[in-house]
Order: sequence, then C-alpha cells, then structure tokens
Amino acid sequence: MDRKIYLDNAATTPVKPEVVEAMLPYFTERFGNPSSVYEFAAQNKSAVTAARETIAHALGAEPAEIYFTAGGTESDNWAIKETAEAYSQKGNHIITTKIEHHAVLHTCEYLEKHGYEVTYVNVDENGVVKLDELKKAIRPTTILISVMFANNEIGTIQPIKEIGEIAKENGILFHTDAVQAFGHVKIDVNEYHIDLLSASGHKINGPKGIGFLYIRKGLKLRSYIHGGAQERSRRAGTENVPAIVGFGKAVELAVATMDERMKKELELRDYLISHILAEVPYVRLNGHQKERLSNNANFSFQFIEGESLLIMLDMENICASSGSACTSGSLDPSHVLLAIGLPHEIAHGSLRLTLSDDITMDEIKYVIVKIKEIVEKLRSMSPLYEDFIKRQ
Amino acid sequence: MDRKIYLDNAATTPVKPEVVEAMLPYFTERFGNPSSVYEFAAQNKSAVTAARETIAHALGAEPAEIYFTAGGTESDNWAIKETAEAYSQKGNHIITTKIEHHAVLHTCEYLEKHGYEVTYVNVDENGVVKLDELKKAIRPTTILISVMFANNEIGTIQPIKEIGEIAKENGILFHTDAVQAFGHVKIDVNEYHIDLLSASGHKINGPKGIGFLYIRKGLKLRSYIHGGAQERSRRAGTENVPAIVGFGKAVELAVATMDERMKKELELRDYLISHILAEVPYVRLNGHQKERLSNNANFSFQFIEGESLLIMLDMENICASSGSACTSGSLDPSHVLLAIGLPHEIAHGSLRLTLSDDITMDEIKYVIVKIKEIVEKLRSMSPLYEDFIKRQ
Amino acid sequence: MYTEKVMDHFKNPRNVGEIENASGVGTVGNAKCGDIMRIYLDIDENEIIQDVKFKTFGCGAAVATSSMATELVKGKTVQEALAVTNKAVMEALDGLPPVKVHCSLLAEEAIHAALWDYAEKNGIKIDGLEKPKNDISEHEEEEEY
Ligand SMILES: Cc1ncc(COP(=O)(O)O)c(C=O)c1O
Ligand SMILES: Cc1ncc(COP(=O)(O)O)c(C=O)c1O
Ligand code: FES
Ligand code: FES
Repeated sequence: MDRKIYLDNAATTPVKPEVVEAMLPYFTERFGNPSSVYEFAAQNKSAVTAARETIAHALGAEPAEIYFTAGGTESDNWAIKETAEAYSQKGNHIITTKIEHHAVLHTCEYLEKHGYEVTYVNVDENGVVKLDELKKAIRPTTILISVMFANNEIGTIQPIKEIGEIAKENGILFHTDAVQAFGHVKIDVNEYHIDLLSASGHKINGPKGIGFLYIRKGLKLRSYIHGGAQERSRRAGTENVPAIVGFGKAVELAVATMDERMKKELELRDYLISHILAEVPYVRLNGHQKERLSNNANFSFQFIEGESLLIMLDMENICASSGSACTSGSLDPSHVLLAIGLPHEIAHGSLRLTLSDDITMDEIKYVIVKIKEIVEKLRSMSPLYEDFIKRQ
Repeated sequence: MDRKIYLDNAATTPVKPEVVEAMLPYFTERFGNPSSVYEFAAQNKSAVTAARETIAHALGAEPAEIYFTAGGTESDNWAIKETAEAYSQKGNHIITTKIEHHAVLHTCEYLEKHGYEVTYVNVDENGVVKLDELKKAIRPTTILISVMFANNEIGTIQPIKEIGEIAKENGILFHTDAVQAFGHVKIDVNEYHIDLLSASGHKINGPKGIGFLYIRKGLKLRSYIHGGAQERSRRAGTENVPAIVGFGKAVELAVATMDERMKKELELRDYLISHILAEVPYVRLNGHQKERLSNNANFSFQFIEGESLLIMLDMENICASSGSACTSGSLDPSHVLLAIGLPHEIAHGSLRLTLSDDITMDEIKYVIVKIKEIVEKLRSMSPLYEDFIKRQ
Repeated sequence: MYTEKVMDHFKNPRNVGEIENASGVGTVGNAKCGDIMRIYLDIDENEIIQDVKFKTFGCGAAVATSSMATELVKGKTVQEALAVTNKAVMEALDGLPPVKVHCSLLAEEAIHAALWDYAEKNGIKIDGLEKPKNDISEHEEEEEY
C-alpha cells in the first residue's frame, strides 16, 4: 500500500479540512480578544457563542454549562480536583475505576496525597465496571463518582445511565471522562444524570489544545485555572478563539455524520475482528464484544511484544498503537489490560486498531494479511513461543 | 481612515502569515501524536524539539527547562501553586506585587485561602516595585518572589535583575510573569537569576492557547495538570503540535526583528506620548517614562470615562483598551492604576494604546487628532468637567 | 456588545447639556463603577416637563440610557415621568448586556433625584417619590452559577 493506513484514531485524529477552513480567518484577520470593547473583536464573542451552542446541543445541555479548556486532561483535572475542594465539607471520598485514563487516575492519586480517599472499582473481563462493587463502595462521605464513558484502549462503553442513576439516588456527583465517546456515541447529560463531562477536540477531527468541561448548572465547583474573568469567571486565560471555532465545526460535523459513520466503522471493525480471531491462532479480543466503540479493535497476541509489532506494522505503512499513546513512554504493561485480568506477558502483546470512516474495506483486508504475517514472524523469533510449542 | 488601526497589541496580536504557514501542515497531514511509535508521528517530536530549542535559546535557557502549557495563565498558576506545594516544608510565605496580572493575583489569593501568606509589595507612582519594601518583606519562611517582567497595563519594566539578585542572596525562588516582555525585551534567565518564567504565544504574533513555563533545572516543582507522560511527565495532555510549531516560529521572528521593531515602536510611541501630553489638557501618562515597553502608552484623561472613549475611538476605526482586556467584564477600576496612586475617577478615564511595528506615523497622527476631538466631546457631556469648570 | 439602538443613542445622544435655573437637578452615582449622571428638568406650572438635559460620566450604556430616559420623560407630566422605570428605558433600547443593567438604574435614579429636587424647591410632595440614594450600587448582587 502506498497510502499510509492510519489506525490510531483514539490517539489523535487529523483535523478535517472544513475545520481548518473555519479556523483560518481567526488567526490573521479576526484575531481580536473577544473580551474587548471594539466591534471587530466583540464579533469573536458570537463565534465563541455559536461553538458553545453547537456543543451544548450535542449533549442536551445548556450553553452556559459548557466551559472551554485546553483539552481533556485539563477538564479531568478540573472536574475532580475542584469537586473535591468544593464539596470537602460533605466528605473526602471519591469512587472511580481501575481503567480510567491517567488524566483521572493520576489526579486521584494526587488527591490521595492530600487527605482524600479514593476507591478504584474493578471491572469484569470485558472491561465493564462492576456495578455491585461500585454501589458497595459508596460511603456517607462519598462526594464524587468518576467513570469514563468509553475506554480509550479496549473501547468498552460503560453502563453510564445506570451509574448516573446510582449517583443520583445517593446524592453523589457524577463525572464522566467522555474524551473517547463524545462525537462517537449519542450522549444526553440529563438522561444519563451526568453532572460533569470532559471532552477533547482532537479526538473528533478537531484541533488539539482545546476541550471542554460540562458543569451542570448549580454545582459549586470553582476555577482550576485562576486569572482573568473569561468563561464566566470560571476558566481564566485569553479565549483560544480559532480552536474554539474549529472545535464547534468538528462537533457539528461529527453529530451530522454520526449514524452513517458508526455504520461504516462497525462494518469494518466487525470484519477485522472476526477475521483476526478466525485466522490468527492464540489471539484474544480485549474489551466488550458489543458494548464497544464502533471504531475500536484491541487484540492480544500471545508470545509477542507490542512495540516490535508496531514497528513492523509501521514498515508496512500501518499506524497503530499498543496501549494508549501517552503512556508509551512507560514500560509497564497497560493498567487497563491488567485490570481485565490479562497476565503481564499477554498484556504486553496487545495491539489497538482504531478506525475512521476514511478507511476502506480493501485496506482492512490488507491490514489483516499483514498482521498475520508479522505475528507469525515475531513468533518465530520468540523464546516464549518456542517453549510453548515444545510443551505441546 | 479606512484601515482599522489596531492599538491593542497587549491584549492579543494577529498571527503572522509565516506562523500560520508553519502550523498548517500539522493540522491535516502531520497530525500524529508525537508520543506514537510509528515514524510518521514520531517526526512531530522533532518539530516540537525544534520549537523548544528556539525558545530556550531566546532565554539563554536549556531546552529541557522549557515546558509547554496552554498559555500564560496556566504557566502562572503552575509556577506559583506548585512552588507553594513543593516547598511547603520550607515555608508558606510568598512575595508578589500589587500590580501583577490577575493570573498571578487570583492564584495568590487562592493560596491565601489554603494556609499560605502573601505579601503584596507596593509600587511607586511610576509603577516600579519598591525594592526596599520587597527586601523588608522577606521572612525565613519566604519560598517565592513573583514579580512580573513588564506590566500589561502601564508597560513599566521592573528591575528584574536586582530582584533576581535579592532572591538569590536570600535563597528564595524567583518567578517572573514575562507574558508582556518575552519577545519584546531581551531576557536572559541566568543573568537575571530567574528560576521560573511564564510566557504566552498570542502576545508575540503566535497562536492563542499555547504558552510555556521555564523551570530552572533542579527545581522540585511537579505537575499542575496530571495525566499522561508528556513534557517529561511534568505537564500532561496531548501535545498541541501545530501551536507549538507556530509558537516556535513566532519566537524566531520576534527575536530576529527585535531591535528594528523596538526602534520603530519607540519612535511612534514617543511621538504619540509627547503630542498627547502637549495637546490635551488634564491628561497624565501612566507608567514609567523610560523603563517601559516600547509599544505601550497609557493615559488618564480627567473627567471622562474609559468605555465611552473606547467606543468612540472604535467608531473612528481605532481599537484600543482601557485597563486589561480580560478584566473588562468587571466594573472596578484597574488595580494597577489604583496601585500607582490614581484616584478612582481618574483611573476610570484611562486609555491604553499598545502599538506594533505595523503602524505608520500617519496613523499615529490621525489617532492623536481623534483622541483630542473625542476627549473634548466627552468632557462637554461630563458632569465632573462641568463642576470642575464652575469651581475655577 | 450593544444593540443598534444603544449605539445610536451613544453616537447621537439626545438632550445633552445643561439648563440654566432648572426646576430640578439630580445627580446620582454608582460608587462601584464610579459613574455619575446628572439630569436637569424644566417643569412648567402644569407639572409638565418642558425640557430635559443630561450629563453623564459613564460607560456607553450610561450615555445611551441617559439619552433614552430624557426622550421618554420629555413632554410628560411629573407623574408620568415617575413611572419611567429602568426596565422601560432598557426595553426602549432593545436591551442591555447583563453587566450593564445597573447603568439603566442610574438613569431612573437621576430622574427621581431631579424630581425630588424640584419638589423640595417648590415645597411640594410627589406621590410615590422616595428620597433617592446618592449611590445606587447597593442594588447589585453577585453573579450566580
Ligand atoms: C479517555 C481519555 N481521557 C483523557 C484524555 C486526555 O485528553 P487530551 O490529550 O486532549 O488532554 C484522553 C486522550 O489522550 C483519553 O483517551
Ligand atoms: C502580564 C500577563 N500575564 C498573564 C496573562 C495571561 O496570558 P494568557 O491570556 O495567554 O493566559 C496576560 C495576558 O492576558 C498578561 O498580560
Ligand atoms: S527490552 Fe526493550 S523495553 Fe524491555
Ligand atoms: S458601568 Fe457604570 S454606568 Fe455603566
């Protein structure tokens, strides 16, 4: 294949040309600070308002409940740390899961060093949070439940509505890291009883460096980034107008194409999954079979190691990942794969392929062929495989 | 004038076409997550490295001491809050000034609610921090001195080298908010004994939503935004590659043109100042006459109110500001103008004109004429002017 | 930020100026934003406002609301003028941004202050008119989330 086959859309996505188009005037011409008095810049306020409305609409929220941030990570930090701070009178206990993104996990660990208590609920072998365990974890001092909408590695979609109901019945705030789900799955913050929701632009063909936090009206949490009076005095810093406009455009497109996109992705994904499972021995699919993102496939190939696999795929023009991109600095196997019960050596041989509707069936077929070849080659080099074969 | 005369470059600046050019490929083609294994995205790492080097070079710093953030505000929050946290064993006292940007002031106020003590040192009538007061404020528990390099409203440049020396002699860390100075004034972090420095892209014809914090090697402070392992595990969140590349380009251009730009701006600014002071009665220049940013002029016109003045200037195609843009949601007169000793009603009639080298002398002459006309008109409507004239 | 009507009244404020020997003069301010408004009324023996002028040290909204308020009371009786509320002024201007609502209170209060001055000078009592405050800022409340 001449064309690069990009199968790492969970890490980041290309900005759509229409989105770049929408952003461009805001760099050089409509560059003004929207807080200014003069008309030329004040107009930018309406561009920001329009983006906010598009986003609010996509969530069944009100525009005044959307606060722009610099990305999903900042939104997660804000939601969790400032809920902890604002509701510390009520209690110091937070419930989350073992498979959250590091933006949530490391934030919770930070809070643990500062007098908070955190319960990390287990997930089952499909990566679905154990609701009975979650319920049992609730204490009178529990102030927040934070469960991601869909997992970035294995794609499992959580029973968000049920969790929202549990939170609501117990008078506990509910945050969901929807960075992987927003724009890919239909979300209604009221139906799902979501109080706080994080999302990020670059996961849905929007720009990097922009995200938002949905904060339900009436919640007491205050600023995380202190300074000027932007975002109704709740998030300081000169508004990133081009990125906000681009984010709005990306959401508009994502919403408009969602059904069609999901249909196409599902077809490709299911073909990929069924063929890999059928044609490659000693492989397993990670994540839930049905309750998973339409673009996510995650396999563990026994006896081989992920990074080698990735490099060989790259040599065939296929971009994929093993675990989440931002942890690839680390040597530890993915905490998500360990949480669904994989032993270390199997977790190490994992491959995440995250599709887009830009991919063709021919490309998927090519990918299947290449994976088979590469897995075979790596196994022929693997002492683990040798031992296994000898034990047969 | 047909052309809009943009005199609010301290609020934000247009992105230079060369900068947009440099960013563009990173939206749609080179969009990959730099933490990925595959070549196509790993290349982005070198683009980020190059920008980091350009910036480090401009400060006399090492690339590993530059950490990208989402802007000046985040950098200020990070520097101050995490120094407070990291050095809380040593003490709980911070020294800053009365004329800092809200990103510093509100951060300090936040810390005051959390057990820290903050001394807000006074400035003199020119807006220069009182060094004797600063020295006297030092306690054994002082862990940080935070003084802005140049003020965003009145343009006064602080005696940063002296302050750095005071900090060093006393074993106290020194942070400077250089958002207004970086790219406009020569800065050397070693010569000035700066330990932490905040800057922002959009003040120097770079993109919005990107900034950095310089952290001197060896300092203990940790992450403010927790999550993935980006920025050597000190600042989480997918790298905003296009903005980082754009920031790098903007710094490159700012450094290359600095001398010439300052020369041109000085000429325009000094013409503007001398003519306004000579031709308009009951006016004063705010900020230091010499130790000020080359592009800043700030006047107070007695008996008139700033917003009306701004709207009338806007009607003549002149974009200016009164106080800092991000506080224009507030009704209070600028804390900076109050700190240099202006009474409320005079602080209210202030006008900030911040030039660029894009402005011509003809435009400056036009601006002077218009200011004279408008001030006259507003005074004819002012009950305060009426009273003043009657009292004569 | 402002509506076309506000901008129109700001660009071409009606009734700017002073009235010599006015029947009533009222000056009010908002200590919080520092703005000041003064209204002059010329009231004839039938209690009809023959002429009205204003001066304002204030923001765009303050100038526009003073201008509109003078329009609304001109030619009216004292009682009719008393009924001109800040809401009426805002509506006549097609609305104001939330942070600028207080500026329209300034106009209402300045008219009341001028009427009070008129009543005091003439030793009469105007039904429904209370002694105006010099500083209207205590009306205001914090923004809620
Ligand atoms: C589930 C999840 N949460 C949070 C993040 C962080 O988002 P960002 O990199 O935009 O800060 C990511 C992606 O990196 C993610 O997949
Ligand atoms: C001195 C100073 N510090 C901090 C900031 C905040 O920077 P940013 O808006 O990029 O977050 C600004 C500008 O708004 C500033 O002028
Ligand atoms: S042998 Fe290379 S990461 Fe362990
Ligand atoms: S801001 Fe005070 S009168 Fe408008």
